[in-house]
Parts: sequence; structure tokens; C-alpha cells
Amino acid sequence: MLYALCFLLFVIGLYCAVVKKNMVKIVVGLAVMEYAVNLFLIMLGYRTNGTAPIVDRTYYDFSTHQVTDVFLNSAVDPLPQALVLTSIVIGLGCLALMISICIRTYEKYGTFDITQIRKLKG
Amino acid sequence: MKGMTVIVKTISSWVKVLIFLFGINIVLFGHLTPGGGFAGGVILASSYVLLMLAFGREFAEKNLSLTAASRLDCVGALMFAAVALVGLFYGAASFFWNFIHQQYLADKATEFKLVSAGIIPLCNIAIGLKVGASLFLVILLLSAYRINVSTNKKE
Amino acid sequence: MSDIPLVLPAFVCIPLVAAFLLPIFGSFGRKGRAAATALANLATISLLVMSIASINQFSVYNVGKWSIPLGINMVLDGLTGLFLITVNLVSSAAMLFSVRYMEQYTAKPKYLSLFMLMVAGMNGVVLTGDLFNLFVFLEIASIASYALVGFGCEDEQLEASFKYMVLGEVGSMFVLLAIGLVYGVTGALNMAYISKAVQNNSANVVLNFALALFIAGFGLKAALVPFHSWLPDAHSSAPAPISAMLSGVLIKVLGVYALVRTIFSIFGISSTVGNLLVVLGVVNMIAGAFLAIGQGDLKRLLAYSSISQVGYVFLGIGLGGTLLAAKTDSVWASLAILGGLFHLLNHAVSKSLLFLTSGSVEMSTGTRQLNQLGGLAEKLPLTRAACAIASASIVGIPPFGGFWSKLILVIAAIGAGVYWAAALIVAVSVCTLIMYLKVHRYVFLGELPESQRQIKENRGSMAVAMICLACLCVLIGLVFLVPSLRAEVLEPAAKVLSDGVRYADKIIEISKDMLVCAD
Amino acid sequence: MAVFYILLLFMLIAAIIAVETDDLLSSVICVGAIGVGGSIMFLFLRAPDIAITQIVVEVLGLIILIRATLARDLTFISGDREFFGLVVSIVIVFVIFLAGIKVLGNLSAFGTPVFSQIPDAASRTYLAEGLQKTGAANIVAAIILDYRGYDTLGEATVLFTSILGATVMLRSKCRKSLEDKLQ
Repeated sequence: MLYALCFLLFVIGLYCAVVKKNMVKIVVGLAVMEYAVNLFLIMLGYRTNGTAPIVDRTYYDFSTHQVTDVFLNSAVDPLPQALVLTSIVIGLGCLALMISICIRTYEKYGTFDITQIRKLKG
Repeated sequence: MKGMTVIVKTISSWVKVLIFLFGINIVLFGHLTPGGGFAGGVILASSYVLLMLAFGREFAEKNLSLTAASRLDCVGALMFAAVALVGLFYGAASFFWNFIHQQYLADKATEFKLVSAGIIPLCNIAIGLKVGASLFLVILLLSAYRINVSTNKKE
Repeated sequence: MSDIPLVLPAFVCIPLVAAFLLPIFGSFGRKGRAAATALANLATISLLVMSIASINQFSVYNVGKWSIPLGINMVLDGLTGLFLITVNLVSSAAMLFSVRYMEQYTAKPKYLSLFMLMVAGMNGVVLTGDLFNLFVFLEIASIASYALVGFGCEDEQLEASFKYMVLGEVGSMFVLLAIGLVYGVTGALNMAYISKAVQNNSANVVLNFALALFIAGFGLKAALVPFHSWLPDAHSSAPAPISAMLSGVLIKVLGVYALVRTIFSIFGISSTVGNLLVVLGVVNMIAGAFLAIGQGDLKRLLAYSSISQVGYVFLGIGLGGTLLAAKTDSVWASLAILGGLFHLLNHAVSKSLLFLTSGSVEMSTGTRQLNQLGGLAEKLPLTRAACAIASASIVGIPPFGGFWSKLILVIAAIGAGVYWAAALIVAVSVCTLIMYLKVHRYVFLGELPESQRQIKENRGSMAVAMICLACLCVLIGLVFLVPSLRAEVLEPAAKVLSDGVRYADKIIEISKDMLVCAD
Repeated sequence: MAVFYILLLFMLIAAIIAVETDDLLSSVICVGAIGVGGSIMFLFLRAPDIAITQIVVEVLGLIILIRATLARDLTFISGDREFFGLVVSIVIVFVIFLAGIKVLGNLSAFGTPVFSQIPDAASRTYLAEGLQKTGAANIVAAIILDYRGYDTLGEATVLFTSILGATVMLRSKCRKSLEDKLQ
């Protein structure tokens, strides 16, 4: 059910990106899609009543140099978190580039409405 | 429009230092606590953004000019690539090999110390530098960009 | 075997380091800019040399000495070798061309840096053996290309760039969601391990949905027909060397390679997917050809022609895949795949040459509208010769490369008993012939407009780049005709695809061996 | 469990407002709300690294987005695309939604990650050996900078690329004028 709600968020973003005709709205739609995918990835790794994948002194056995079983059986999946960290930064980069293209286009055409930005024909 | 009121300027000149130190802290302890190069770098950039908002763009540019920020961006990226490449050439090992940890620290009990994770803190510093410089650069650019629609539309 | 693995990270590192250095060089005045240009050319040429050296090699490289599934691995196999040589060939020619062509724009070091980043992204995509890593490098190459399409900051370029970026990002989000779904089912990100896990639960609907998302996402990047609307805008608006890169290699690496690798090596080809590829290929071929004939803009015509030619590649690979899935005629299957891949190589060379000639025409005359051009045959003899060779190759006139690849496709189609496909290939070739005759008729023959009496041929680096690619167009037929070259370049690539999911066994076995050696 | 539903509903409502409002500034601020909601959600999902990164990236992203809407004579918008295209797009989006909902039920249930069911999953090894093999107590840092450091190089490069792209896009003069060329 939570996955479905998360997917609904993705679909709202997709809807916004394909249907709206304002450039900033399209960017907003892509940003929403990005959030939804990130959230989905993190949710995949969640364990009920889990702990963060950061080794604490209480989870570490200094005599054997091993992490304790408690940690192993309660930590959430660290791999999706690493992936999301990457994808958040990619999203920020895309946002910056897209906004600069928008601003530049606004300067040229005087509008954000993509139906009026039609110098190229289909 | 040369920045905001005196109150804002005074407070932000103090807060700026705190934010900057906090960013450095996040970057340096990224391998032990939550955070890391990216989060820390963004915080470093936001301390400059605060400066820019409170004192005006010219003042911020005096501290870190566009060219300098752009070069810092490249240097940070190069540093990161260099750390990766040193692993490649260090004893004919492998690209991105954590050579410091594997060679020197693996047998010593350095858990939870600052100098513990080999190249990871170095990478964090490089990324922090790179991210901070580049995000400051893009915000500076976006604020510096003046849109002159009117001249363009009346053709 | 011993020195080749060291080369693998260099394919990504050299362009990356060059890209990080170039803006620094560029901020040091005129001499710095000259040094930057030299550095960029040096980088692309050394990459070309390395890619030639690495052909028909097989090696696996574990980044950071972590064996897979822990770390990321780079895989060099036949398919990768073919794509590496295609990418680096076209990129070194386009880089040479841009030395002079990009003089008309400001901020050249930044252009060079973005160009190197695009090359690094594409090399990373073809080399990686990890699905998420593929996504990251796909983003590098795409973002660099979004910025490069809008490099001139003119109205059309910005509009095309925005359109391209929105559709490209939607595609990327699909790919990322699909990677998440695959991870959610298999718990792995390495292609070999995913492939293993997929074999074990092949009936899982989540995986089928992920495959559909992959096809949609990579299809957006490859401009398959329902998603093609960005391509003509982006490819015609970009600066000419960038159009050459986009049409020549970017859609092939980000679209064709990623899709083919996902379908064949990870999910395993099934007859449904094979038929889907054939249908997409056929629709692309026909729609691209008919849309191209009606165009009045030189570069737009070339862009639509790219859609049509990518259709050939998909037709060949899809036909081979269908046959493989039916497990009947593996000879015809591998021949069809070989034809598709060879056509990809041919199209990369000749289409990038055509875009370079269009850049030369545009730079000399200042326009690319067909009805404003004419009679350039005597003014631009070199451009005209290059254009004629490239068009002949794309259309499929005997001595040139394109003829051989189309011939293989036709033979494979007839051998497999799919006669309509053979007929279609010939018919679309006739359409292609018509559109390139139109180009020649309007651009090079006829009356020279009064305003263009003064124009001169572009010399220097632009001419050298065009001559090199034109020679290649002529000689590339040899890759097929000389058996030893064919066995070096094309057959290993086709074999990777016909091996399909056995890729996974091979990779896992090799990394186990490496683990033993390391211990 | 309930907290996840509340946060997701909050994000969904913010997303709907962001998509449907006519005022660009409110739309952008709603994106900020989604980001903050997501950040809190990451915190509850035991991903503090992501939460920190998300919130700081959110702040900067919001500044960038607001920059695009400020000082405009035309921040109000109206209408969607033409009717036929609208219907087709909505149908496609709806089909994707239905397919996704049907498919997502087959994933393993929320709260039981896939790596806990697969014996040789990489994530187990990361958790068990990460600290010993890399020396980083933060396993996420160990993954992004050591095990999968190559990804992070790519990620830093993506940021480099897009910032370079933004500087290229925002440069004041793009084509050299005739005098520049003659020099």
C-alpha cells in the first residue's frame, strides 16, 4: 500500500510533466518524479523497527573486531541509501541546468508557455 | 540594493562562521556520522549564499569570485579523480583502491577515529570542495543573470 | 591479457581528467585556449588508439579491487569493443572538426570540456557491468548533450534543448524506477547477478514491468518512433559536430547499446520482445523515411533519416532475437544480428560525415534551408565529394559500407524466410535514395544564389575531419569483406548477443578465478 | 507505520497542489513542502544521511526554482494542452498507474527488505564487513566512497557537467561577432 502511494506520487509527477504547458510546471513535475523514485528506493530497504546503517560503539565487538549480530539483524539496507544519495545529487544538477535553460528561453520568447514557443515545427 | 539592514548583517556575519564550521564538521566526519561530502559541500555553499543575501552579490563575489569558484570546482573534481587514480598506480593496484586503508590501517585498531577510513575522508574533502564551489557558482550566476526581455521582444 | 585491464579505467579517466582540466586551461587567455584544444584532440586520438588496441579482447576489471557483487566491474567484450571503436572514431573526427567550426562561438574551452564529458559518459556506459553505474554514466552523457544542444543559445537551440531535456529526463526516471524494481526483486545491481536471479524467477511480473520501463526509458533515448519527437529538433539545432555525435553515436550508445545489453544479456531474449523490436524497427524505418522526404531543412532531413536508419539496426537485431528465441536457425540469427551491428557502424560513420558536411555548408553559406541553397558543387568541391560518398554509403550503393550491411540484412531475412522484411529493406533504401538525391539536387546542383558568390571552401581541420571519415566510408566495407577483420570486429560482437544470458556465467566464473588468483 | 501514511499523504497533497495551482510561486513552494516531507520520511526510514542531504539540497533547489519565478510579469498561468493530446496523455499515465499498482503488490512486503531473504546479497556483506574492510563506521559512506566509489566519481561528474552546462547557458554573449572573428 505504501508502495502504491509512492507510485501515485510518481504518476502525479509524470502527469504534470507530460500535460502541463508551462515550463516551470514541467520542471516541477520532473522534480516530483525524482522525489518519488528516491522515496521508493529507500522504502525498498526499510526493515520494520530497523536501525540506521551506521555502526555505533554499542554495536561493535572490540575484542573480535566484528559488528554484533544485533546490528546485522536490525540494520536497514545501506545499498539503496547509497544509490539515492547519488540520485539526489543528479536531480539537483538536472534542476540547475533545466532552470538555466528555462530562464534563457524566457528571455528569448518572453513566455514560459510551451505552446507559444514553437519555432521548430514537428 | 546593497544588502539588508544592520541587524541582519551583524547576525549573519556570526551565523556564517557557524554554518561554515558546521559544513566542515559534516565533511570531515562523513565516514563516522551521517553526512559526508555532498551534504557538507552544500552547507558550505549555503554559508556563502547567506553572505550574498545579507550583504549583496558584490560583497560575496569579493570573497570568492566567479573565476575562482569555477577553478575551485575543477580543482575539487580533479582532486577526487586524483585520489582514485593514485589507487591505480600505487603498487600497480586498482582504480579506486582504498590504498591507505588496505596498506597502512587495516591491521591497526582505528575504528571510530578520525583517521580511520583511508581514502574516504580525502574523497569527502574533495567532494565537499567541489560541491560547495559549484553550487555557489550556480547560485551566483543565476542571481547575476539579468533578464532583458523587453529589448529582445521588440524586434 | 596483462596490460589490457589497465586500459579499461583509462577509457573513462582520460576524458574525465581532460574535462576537469580544460576549463582551468581556458581561463588563462588565448594560449590557454589553444592548449585546451590541443589537449582535447590528444585525448580523443589516444582514446581511439586504445579502442583499436582493445578490439576482440575479453577482460573484466574490478574497480577498487572489490570482487562483484560488492564492487563495480568493468567488462570488455566483443559488443563493448565494437561500440568503443564507434564512439571514439566519431568523437575524434567530430573533435577535429570542431577545432575550426567552433571558432564562431564563445566559451570554446567549456564546449571542449562538455564534449569530453559526453565521450566519458558514453565510454562509461559501454564499459560498465553494473546497472546503476550504467544509469550514472548515462546521465553524464545525456546532461552533457542537453547543454551542448543549446550551446549556441539561439531561440531554436534553447527550445530544442528544453524539449530534449524533458523527454530525456522522463526516460532517465523510468530507467531509475526500473533499476529500483529490479533491485527490489533480485537484491543485486551487478548485471551478471541480476541475470542469474532473473533466470530463477522469470515469471515475476515485477521484472516484466521493469523490462517494459527499460524499453520505454532507453527507447526515449534512442528516439524510437512513438518517442521520437525530440530528435529532429535537437539534432538539427545543435552545432554541426554535436549533431554528428548525437546522430552518429549518442542515440546508439544510450539507446541501442543500453537496450540491447539489457534485453539480451540481463533479461534474456524472448520471442515477444524480439517481435516488439522488429515492429519498432519497421515503424522507425518507414516513419523516418517518409518524414525525411518532406523536409525542407538540410539538417532536419538528415535527422529524420537517422530515425529511419536506426530502424534497420533494430530490425536486424530484433529478427536475430526472434530467431534465437525460437531456437531454430542460429546461422541466420547471428547473421541478422551481425548485419544490424555492422549497419550501426556504417551509419555512425556516414551519418556523422553527412552532418559534418552540413556544418560546412552552413558555415559557408549561413543557411541550411534547401530552397535557399544551390550550385555549391564548384564552390565546395571537397564538401560535395564527402557528401556524395556518405550518401552513397547510407543509401547502399555497392562499393561503400552501407551496401554490405544492407546486403547481409537482406540475405539474413531471406534465409530466415521473412521475405516481407527483405522487401521492406530494399523499399526503404529506395526512399533513402530519393531523399539523398533531393539533397544533392538542391544543395550542390542547380543555380548558385546571387548572395553566395563569394563563399570559399573551409580548409584546415574541418577538411581533414571530412576526408578521414570519407576514406573510412569507402574502406569500411573491408571490415566485412576481409575475413580476419570480420572475425576481429563484427563476429565477437554478434556472438555476445547470440550468447545471451550466458554472459552472466562467464562474468561470474571469471571473477571467481580472479578472487582465487588474488588470494 | 501510521507516520509513514501521514507523511506520504502530506506529500501527495502537496504534490497535487504543486501540479494544479495556477500560481507558480505557490507551486514551487509546494515542491519545497514535498522535499521537507520526504526528508522527514527518510529520517523515519532510518536513513539519516539521505535526510541531511535531502534537506540541504532541497533548500538550494528551492532557491534555484524560486529564482525562475521571481521578478516575472507573468507568474500566473492557465489551461492545459489541447483537448485531444490531454486525453491521450491522461490515458497513458492512467494505464501506467494501473499497471504499476498491479505489479507492486508482488514486491516483498514493506518492512522486509529483499536482502534479508537472499543469502548472498551484497548488502549483508556491506553490513558485516564494511567497518572492518574500509574503516568507515558509516556503512553508507563506506559504500559510496569505497565499494562503489566509481559511482560517486560519476555523480560528482554529473554535478560538474550540469553546473558547467548552466554556466554555458547563462553566458551573456554566445556567438562571436564579426570583428571578433577577424582578429
